[in-house]
Parts: sequence; C-alpha cells; structure tokens
Amino acid sequence: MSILIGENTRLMVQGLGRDGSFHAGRMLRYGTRVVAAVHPGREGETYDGIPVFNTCRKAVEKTGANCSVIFVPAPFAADAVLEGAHAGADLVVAVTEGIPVLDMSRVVNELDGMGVKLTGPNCPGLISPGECKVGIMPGGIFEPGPVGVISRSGTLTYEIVKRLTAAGFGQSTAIGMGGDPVVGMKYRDYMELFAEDPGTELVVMVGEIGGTDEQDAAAFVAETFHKPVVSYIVGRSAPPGKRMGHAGAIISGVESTVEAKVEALSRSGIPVAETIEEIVDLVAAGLGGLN
Amino acid sequence: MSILIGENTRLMVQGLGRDGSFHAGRMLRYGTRVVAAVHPGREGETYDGIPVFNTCRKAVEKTGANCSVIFVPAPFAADAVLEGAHAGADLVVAVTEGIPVLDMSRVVNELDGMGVKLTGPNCPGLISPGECKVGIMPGGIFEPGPVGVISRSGTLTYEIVKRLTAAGFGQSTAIGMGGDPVVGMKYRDYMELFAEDPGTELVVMVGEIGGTDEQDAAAFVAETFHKPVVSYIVGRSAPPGKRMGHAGAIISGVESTVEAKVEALSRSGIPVAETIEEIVDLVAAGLGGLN
Amino acid sequence: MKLEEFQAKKLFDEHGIPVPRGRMVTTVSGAEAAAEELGCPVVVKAQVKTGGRGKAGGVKLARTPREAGEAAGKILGMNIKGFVVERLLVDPALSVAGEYYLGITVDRKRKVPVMMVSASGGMDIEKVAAETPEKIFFHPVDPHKGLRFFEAKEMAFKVFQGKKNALDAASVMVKLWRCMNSLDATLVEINPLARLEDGMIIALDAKMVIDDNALFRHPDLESLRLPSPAELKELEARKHGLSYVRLDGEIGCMVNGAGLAMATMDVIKHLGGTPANFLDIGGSSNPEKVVHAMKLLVSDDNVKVIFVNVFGGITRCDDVANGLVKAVSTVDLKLPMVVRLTGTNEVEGIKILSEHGIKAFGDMTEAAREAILLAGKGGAGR
Amino acid sequence: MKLEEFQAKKLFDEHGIPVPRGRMVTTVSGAEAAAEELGCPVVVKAQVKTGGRGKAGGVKLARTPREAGEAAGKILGMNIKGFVVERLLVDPALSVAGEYYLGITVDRKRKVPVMMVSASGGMDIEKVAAETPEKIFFHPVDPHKGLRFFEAKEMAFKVFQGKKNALDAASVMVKLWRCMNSLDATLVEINPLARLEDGMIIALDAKMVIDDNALFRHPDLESLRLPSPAELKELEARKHGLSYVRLDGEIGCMVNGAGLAMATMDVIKHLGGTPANFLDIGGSSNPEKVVHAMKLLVSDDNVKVIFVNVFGGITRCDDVANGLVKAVSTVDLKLPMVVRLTGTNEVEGIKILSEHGIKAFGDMTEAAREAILLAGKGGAGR
Repeated sequence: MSILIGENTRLMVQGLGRDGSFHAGRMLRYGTRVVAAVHPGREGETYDGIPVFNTCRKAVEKTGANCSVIFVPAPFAADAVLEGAHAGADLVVAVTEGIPVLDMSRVVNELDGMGVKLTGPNCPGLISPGECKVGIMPGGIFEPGPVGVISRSGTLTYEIVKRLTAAGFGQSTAIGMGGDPVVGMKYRDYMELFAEDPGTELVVMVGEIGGTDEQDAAAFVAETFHKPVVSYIVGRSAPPGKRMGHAGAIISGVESTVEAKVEALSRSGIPVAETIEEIVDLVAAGLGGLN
Repeated sequence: MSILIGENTRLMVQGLGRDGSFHAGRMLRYGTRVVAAVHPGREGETYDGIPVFNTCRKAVEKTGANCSVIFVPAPFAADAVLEGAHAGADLVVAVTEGIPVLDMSRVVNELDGMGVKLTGPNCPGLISPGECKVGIMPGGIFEPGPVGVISRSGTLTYEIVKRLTAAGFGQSTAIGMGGDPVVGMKYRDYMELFAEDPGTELVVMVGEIGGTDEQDAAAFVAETFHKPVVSYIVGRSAPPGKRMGHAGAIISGVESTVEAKVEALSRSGIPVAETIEEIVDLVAAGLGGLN
Repeated sequence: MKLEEFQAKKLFDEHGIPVPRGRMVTTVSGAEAAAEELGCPVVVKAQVKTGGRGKAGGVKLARTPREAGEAAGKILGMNIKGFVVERLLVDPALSVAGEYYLGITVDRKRKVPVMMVSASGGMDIEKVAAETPEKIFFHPVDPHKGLRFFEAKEMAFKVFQGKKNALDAASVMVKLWRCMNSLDATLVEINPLARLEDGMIIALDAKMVIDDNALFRHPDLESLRLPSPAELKELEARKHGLSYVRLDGEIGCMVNGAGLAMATMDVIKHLGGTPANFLDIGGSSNPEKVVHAMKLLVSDDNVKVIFVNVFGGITRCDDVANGLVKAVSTVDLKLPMVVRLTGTNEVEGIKILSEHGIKAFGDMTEAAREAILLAGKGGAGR
Repeated sequence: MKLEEFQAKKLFDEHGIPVPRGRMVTTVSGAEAAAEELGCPVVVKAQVKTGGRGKAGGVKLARTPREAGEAAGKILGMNIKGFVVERLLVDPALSVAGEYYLGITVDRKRKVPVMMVSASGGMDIEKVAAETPEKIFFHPVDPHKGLRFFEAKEMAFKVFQGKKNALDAASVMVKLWRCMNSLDATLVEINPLARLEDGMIIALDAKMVIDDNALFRHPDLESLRLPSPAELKELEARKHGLSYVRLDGEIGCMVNGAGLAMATMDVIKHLGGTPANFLDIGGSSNPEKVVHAMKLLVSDDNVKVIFVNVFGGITRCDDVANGLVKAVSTVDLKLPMVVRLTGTNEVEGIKILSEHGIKAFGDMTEAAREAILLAGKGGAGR
C-alpha cells in the first residue's frame, strides 16, 4: 500500500531535456505508467515509446494523465507547474532546483486554491516501492514494506532507506519533500495521508536545520497522529548562516537549530536518532512495539 | 418587502468628502441605519451623530456594519471597495464614477471569490422605499409597492420612478446597477433575487445602447424568471461610438444597438415601451394581468 | 484615449513586441526622406483613430522615395470617417508569409480581459467572427494573475505551426498583456500579427486605447493625446466635467445623466425633432458647469433652440437655475430656451427661474414638444 | 545576494521610499568631503552584510568633517563578524522623533511574504519579538494580489499616530512590497523606519537580500555583488555548481546533496573529528565538478584529509570515480583521501577507483572513522 502515487498514477513528464529524458526512461522501467511527455515543438514524436505533446492540456486530453513531474529548467519551471496543474494533474512533482521563491509562493498558493497537490520543488520525488516511482531516486535500494519516509533531503534519504531495506524494513511510500524555503506539501500533509493508509505502520521523518517544519510536524503528531514516528535531524555541525536582517527570526518565533527541533520532537514523544545507524534500531523498536 | 437592503442593513459610509458627508445625512434621514463612517484620521469624531473610524475593519468591529457605500474619489475607490469587502460588508455599493476598468476587473473578481455582492461602480445605488436607501437617489419620488426596478442609469430611473409613483405603482427595490463597462451585479443577478422576493410582483428593466446585458437578461427571463417584466431601452438617437479595433465586436458576438436589444427582449416575451409614458401602461397591464 | 498606430507601436516596442522600424512624418518631403532612409519598398499609412483605413485608400505601397512622396500627397488631408489625415507612418514593406489576428480587450460580460487569437488575420476579422467563429480562439485573462506563458503557449499552438512560430507568438501574447496591464489600456490589438518569410513574428499594425480614468497613474501618456478638431471640443467639455458629442440636429440639449440625456434625444426624435448633440452635465451642482455647457451649445451654428432637461438628484434644481440665469447673461443668449426642471429643490429652482422670466416645465415630453415647435420657427430669434 | 545598506537605499529610493541623501565613500578623505558636501552632523556607517554593526562600533556620529574623517579612519578595516569594512555610508544626521520597525520576508510556514511592523524600532527588535510579541504586527501578503493600500493602512493605524504619519507609513509599506516584488527580494527591512521631527517618515537603515535564483530576470542587479574574500570563494564554487562554506576543522568533505553533506559533518563530529567545510557537489554527473571541488578543498591549509562521500542517485558513481581520478592527478594530491561510494553504478565506480589504487568504503560511518584516524596522524603525508 502507498500514498499519492501507485497503480492508478498516469504520469506525464514535463521537459525532455537531459535529466527529463533520462528519468522518463528510468521511471518507465521501474514500472510507472508514464503515459505522456510534454515538450514544445515535439508533438507527434515518441520518446522511449512515450507519446510527446506540445502542451499538458493536449497530453491530458489524449492520455488521461493525472500526475506530472517537472524537469523543466528553473526559469520556466514555475510556469510548468501551473501548466500541469491547470491541465488536470492532481499531483505535480517538481524536481527542478533553483526556482525563485516568490514564483513558488505564487504557485503554491494557486495550487492550494485549486486543490492540486505539489511535492517539491528541489526534491527527488516520491516512490511507492514495487508500484510506482515519480522522481529521480535510485529504485534499487527501495523495497515494499510498512515504513513511510518523509525527508527534506535526497541523498540522505537514500542513505537511510538503504539501511532500512538492508534491515528488512521496506517502505510504503518514501518522499523527498524538497529543500527550498517554499515547498508544496510538508511533513504534516504527508502524515495526514499516511494516517489513512493501512499499508503504513510507522513513519520516519528526516529533518534538518532551518525553518520550523519539524516543530509543526511534532505538534501535529502529538495532537492527532496515532502511528509511531521516528525522527532524525541533521545539521548539528552545519555552519551558522550569516543572517541578514531580523525578519526571519521574528517570523519563525522559535529557533530553527537542531537542538530546538530535537526538543520539540522529544516533547511530542517522537524518538530522535543520534546517528543514522540508530534510525534502524528505533524503527525496529517502533514496529516491534506494535505487535 | 425588498431585496439586498432593508431593515437589517447596517451601513458604513466610506469617504466623508463633500458628496459622502451630504449623502450620509440624507440616507440617515431617509431611515437607513447608518452606523459608521470611515475617513482616515477622523477616528473618534462623530459626523451627524455617526461615529467615524480610520478603517473599515475598526468600523465593522465596533458597529457590526454589514453594508458599505463608497464615496471615495476614483483613484482610491477600488481599494476602498476591497477594504469594505474584506472588513466584512456583504454588500458594497460604489457610487464613485471614473474608476479604471482594469482595477474594477480585479475588484469584481476578488469580490466574487469572497461571495461579497457589489452594486456599481458609477451608480446611484439602491433604495427599498420606506425602509432603506443606500445611495444618492432623491428619496421623495419613491413609494413602497410591488414593482422592482433595475436600471443602468441614474436620472432616467428617477424619471421613470416618478411616473410609476404618480400612477400609484410603488417600488419594492429600485437599483441603479451602474454604467461602467465592468460592474458588479447585473440585471440577471438582481432578477434572481427579485424572483425570491414575495414583495416584488413585476420588474421594470431600463436598458441602454452598448454591451449585451439586456440580451443576457432576456435569455435569463425566457428560461427561468416567472414574474412579468417590462422594459425600456434608450439610445436610438445616440451618436455611434467611433469604434477602434475589432476586439469589442468580436467578443460580444452580437450587436449592441437598441434595435438588437429590443428584438432580443421581444423574442423573450418582454414588452418594450416605445416612450417613457408607455412604461406606466405596460406596468399597469403587467400587474393587471396578475389579478 | 485612442492612440494612433505609430504611438501604439512605440509603446509595443518598449514592451518588447517586435514592430517594424518606421518613421512618423507629416509632409510629402518627410515621407520621401523616410523612404530614402528606411530603404524601399515602404508602406505609407494614414494615422487615424478609426478602422477601415485600408479600404478608404489610406494605406499605399511605394517602391521608390518618389512614390512614397506621391502616396503621402494623396493621403495627407484625406477624410477617413471624419478624421482628417495629418500624420503618416512610413514603415519598411516586409515579406509576409502569414497574417494572424491578436487582440485583448475587457469583456463586459466575463468582466475580465479576454485575449483573442486567429490564424485568419488581416482586414476582415469581424467577418471571420460572424461567419466562422470557430476560427477565433478566446482566452480569459485572470486580472490578478495575468496572462501566463503556459496559457499563451496553449493558444499559440492552436494557431501557429512549428515550435519557433508558436513560442515567439506566445511571447508576443504575454508581452501584449503586460503592455495592456502596465499602461491601463482597455484595448490592445495587432492585426495583422505577421509571420515574415524570414520566420520573424512581428506586429504590422497596432491599435491601443488607454483608459482615460487611469491616466492619473500615467501622467507621461497624456502627451500622446493628438485630438482631431472634433475631439478637441469634446476634450474641452470633458475638462469642465461635461460629456459632449456633437450631432447634426437643431435642438441643443443640456441634460444631467447619460441615460436621461439619451432618453431626451430619443423623445425629441420620436416627436419629429432633431437633437444637435449629446450633452451630459453629470451629477454635481456647480453653476459654472451650466455656464460652460451653455457656451458649448451656442458655439454650434446649427442649434436653433436650447433644451434644458434636469431631474435633480445629487444635482440640485436651485443650483441649476442659478447656473442658467448666469449662463443666459454670460453668453448673451439670443436663442429660445426651453427648461424642464424637477427633483431635488424643485420649488426653489423654479422660483429663481421665474424671477428672471424663465418658464419651467415639469414634464419632459411636454417640454420636448415646445422645443421642437420653437426649432420649427427656425432661428427666428437670431 | 545580500546588498549593503547604500545599495539597498538606492533601490528603495528608486521605488519612491524616502531615504537620506547620503554618499558612499571608501577613504578617510572621501568621508570628510562627503560630510562637507552634506553638511554636518553626519553619521558614518560601516557597510557590512550582517547585523550587529552598531554594537560593534561600526556606526559613528560626526559633528564636523574632521570628525567624520576620524570616524572613517576608525571604522575602515574593522572586522565585523568576519566582514572587513571597505566601504562607508555617510548620511546626514537627522532629528529623529520616533523609531519604528518595518520588514517583509517570505514565511516558510505560511508560504507567502509576511510584513512585520512595530512601534518598537531600533536595535533590539528580536528582543521585542521574543519578550513582547504583541508589539509586532504581522500581515501576510497575497503574492498574486500584492500588498494593497487598505491593508497597509490598517497596519499603519495600529502603529503610527495621526493621519499624516499613518498614511505616509502605509505608502512606504506598499512601496517596500513593490520593491521586494519587482526585484525578487527575499528580504526587505527598514530598522529604524524613522519619524523625523519635521514629520517626515524616512528609512534610516535598509537591508535587502535578492533571490539568487531570480537574478536571470534582473541581469543589471548582478553588478551590485560586492563579495568579501570569504564570499568570493563561495561564489567561485557556486559558479561551478558547488555549494561551499568554509569552517575551521581538519577533514575536507566532498558530498552529493545538502542533507547527506550535513549528515557527514555530523557523523565526523559525533566520532570526534572536525569537518573543514560544507561542500555539496549537487546532483549532476559532471567529472569537472569533482575536479573543481578537489581544488577548493586543497586550497584550505587546515585540511589534513579529504573525505569523499557519495550516494549515487542522479549522480552516477562511475562519473564520480572518473572525476576523482582526474582530480587527484590534476591537483597532484598529497593529502590522504578516504572515499565512500555507493548507489547508481556503484560496481563500475569502485572498479575505476581500484584500478588507480584508490580504496572505496561502502559504509559512511566506517569511512568517517578512517578519515578521522588519518587526520589524527596529522599532515604526515605532507
């Protein structure tokens, strides 16, 4: 079982550049139903057997695509997200890195108003092992299983998932939510979905220094999330950002250090791993506690 | 009985300039519950017994105002409409003339999204005779009665209402919807409300050359409006606009001449008066036919 | 405020829309020099704020500077739908491979700007709209979010062939919207938007109307006003808060409110008279306005009788009466005048008039009959 | 891209926000001349891209041009939180009647820009936020509709007394938002926004951060980049697609992905080592990147061992291996190197390394232990 993506996902790939075309093939071979690609001027062609269209609207009309993944270069990526959403995608996954933050603020708000879900930008995407991959993760390290994974990072997620898989803990769905200041869904949005997913028995939450998403998630878990959650936060030895102005500090109201996050998580009853190795132990304990 | 405004209307007046202050007093004396005035820098004062506030938000908080009328000068009027709506007015009446059309396009769309009703701009407002007046009409010519009046014009409405009143046909609510290219509610919006109002037995629709509002209203009446409607259209001898570009003609798709409107109305079974005098006869016939 | 083609093209250019590098000239020698400078062939185009210029002979191709001068000689001074040609645009003649239509205007019904695009550009787009409406694509523009590139792209791929053409056209669409929005235009139109043989997408014509009500935000645009003599009079009226359009009849009308003004003209015509103008003195009570309005009416030689029709609302009848008394003496009125006065402060107004020997009617139809009767006696008072 | 005060003030000024008419200078004599020209008293202010400048002695009042020169002499060359002062802003000293705080930044949580206003302006606004948060008013800005005047007015009347002050402040708010939006800033801040004794509302300080990702839309702003030596190195890294921040440790890290890079630093520290830097080589497979990254690491004298930690995803291990082989020979690497390589094309990558005598670890913790061990032997290889 899984959330957001699975057997019913009909994916269109926006942007057949170097990365887009490479990963279109990878996703296809992983088993994802990649039904369309969108690249202006190439309508009528096929790529790796996938029909190509000039616009998302045409792609959705002709193929019934309901999900989109964005590989369009940063200056055009915000527009591409809107195009996918307005054409009819229920979920847009923006892999692209480097989109201006005010563009994303506008896009995220517009998608919220439309009821379209967004993962990313600047993210590795999502994978429901054995069922469907929408993004750029190396599929081989994932296995189906009961653990939901939500992370702000890409390669760190792989690091953790590899250990989980090696220890016999497969994943229901693993998500890289993206590392930008403004992203679509966050921990608590995914947790709401994991709460309803019978295939997910435990959630691993991988956080990092900066922002207060982890604190918000901790509060949400304490209030309404009834499955075990295990956490890991990186950035203890990260260099402090040379901060400019006070607005950021005023707005968050709380500290965005690792210590502050760990404290909030602990207060909400979420165990926090000290090391990557310890994550596996906590997962084992969490799942063991269920039986 | 009436629509939109009545005993439950709690009015705030935005803009205590020359016109705003004059008409605040006139509305008050007509019997309207003018509960607040909004004029930056004058909070704490009263005008004609009406408490003045710096902002609509404060006015609504302190007085429970639920309706607003705008006398703010044109360059600031669109912003004033938004202020009234966001502060909590359910109905905003914009008397101000000369608001830029793209501003109004933005405002009307925003108010639609919020579910706030707008009459005007560039309109004389609304009156439910004997109950409430929100606008600038001379109250003396109106009498309570069964006739709803919707017009794109101000003084022409007075001309017609004076004759209706003289002939013994009072009004439920009379509305000047405004003469600008983009206005809030239009004929059919008001007719939907008149349809539900037990106090309204017949509607007089006063139109003029330009646009296709009358045709739209005619179609609506033919389909779903079951009370008698009487119409009058001015502008037969108006100078033809020296039109520039084709976009307007392409967009409307139909002619906006008096003849085209009269034809559409007649096709929908709505009698059209040839002269102002004839309106009274048609109303008499329409109401007579009811008994 | 309507702009002439050369002005609109300059603004389009400033917003990144490709336009030909033409020259505006006002003389035959200027046209010859422009043709010399630009290189022939050129197109010599009358600058008038109305459509139908091509059919009226206001656009001519010239293969030599001398031909450009000849064309200019023919077009300058031409009267096109009431506009006398004073200015010409000399544009290089380009090799056109395809003509498209692109326009954005505010749709009264949808209440938002709507973009229209068609592969059937050129002269007869209204005919296309009437006969084959499926050839025109419409796209409403969210006035807050603006026209986005993906929307333009969707439209462009319906109408333009090939990646480069479609993306270039989409870019023009987005820039045209930005031009409209940033300058508060109520209409921007390119007809034809041409595809040249070298593959370029370019605006061969340009129409633009700026929202008069938004000029306070664009004081620099005010200098673009190039009124024709008729417009000059309307503009002068506008300055005094009056809305005036001259017609050819005999009865000079002064009314408060556009709807009542039209109703007044209609009743005059219905009863067999001819209105000399549309004149709305608007909704304020300033006696000076009445004086200005009277001056405007008597400046028209066709006018044989003055017909004042006021229904007081915001406008107070006593103010109008005072204004009329002042106006009559100021302009030394020799023409007969019929006054209808009712509404707010009616009693006071009528008293003022009668003290100065001016009779007032209560009913507009009766008053109109009297005005027509006096007009029939034709200039007797002159 | 962080701007210095004098740059931000210029951009604020271009957007209609009142700022003092100061001069940027780089020398003592320049400061004296500026004070002479502006008229004394003046304020001499260090231009550094960090807060806490005032407390560090980087802002001085001068009553004469000579004092201005003396102040400049003291401040130039000062090291404020790692920034060496090279530029000064000489501003006229104004008579301040009240100090307010005004800032807009993008709120990660609300996902929109949020404006903050407080009557408690001046140095300690973060203390105000922590201790008396009710003194700060927040207003989220709809990123499509922008900050409207009525919203600014509502905020202004909460904080400013009197019609003129409130409306002037509201106008500054709207202009500050427009400045932020039109230049793609992620932060704009005025602290203090001052009310002068003559009643004027004016920005006495200005902070602004431009979104690096949006600079493609503002090529003209690129010239405002005035990097400090440390920033220059980070900037050079950025040009090659690398994200680099120097620290003071011994183990030079090269990692793909920011999260894994932080985890690598954490594990080093957890095991008793000290990371020399944060270095994210990002997610592409270009071997040249690895070479540049290696050059960056060996340019730091503190580094005693190189630790490469790569988990292939988009990044392919064989590409990284090829890059490492090339890098080792290019920079003639004398330092010990520990490589951990796993993920996409792992087998191919490890084969390439072993052919060149480089051992690769599979587990990052093991690899980190080895790196710390080698660092302990300290520069033995040098």
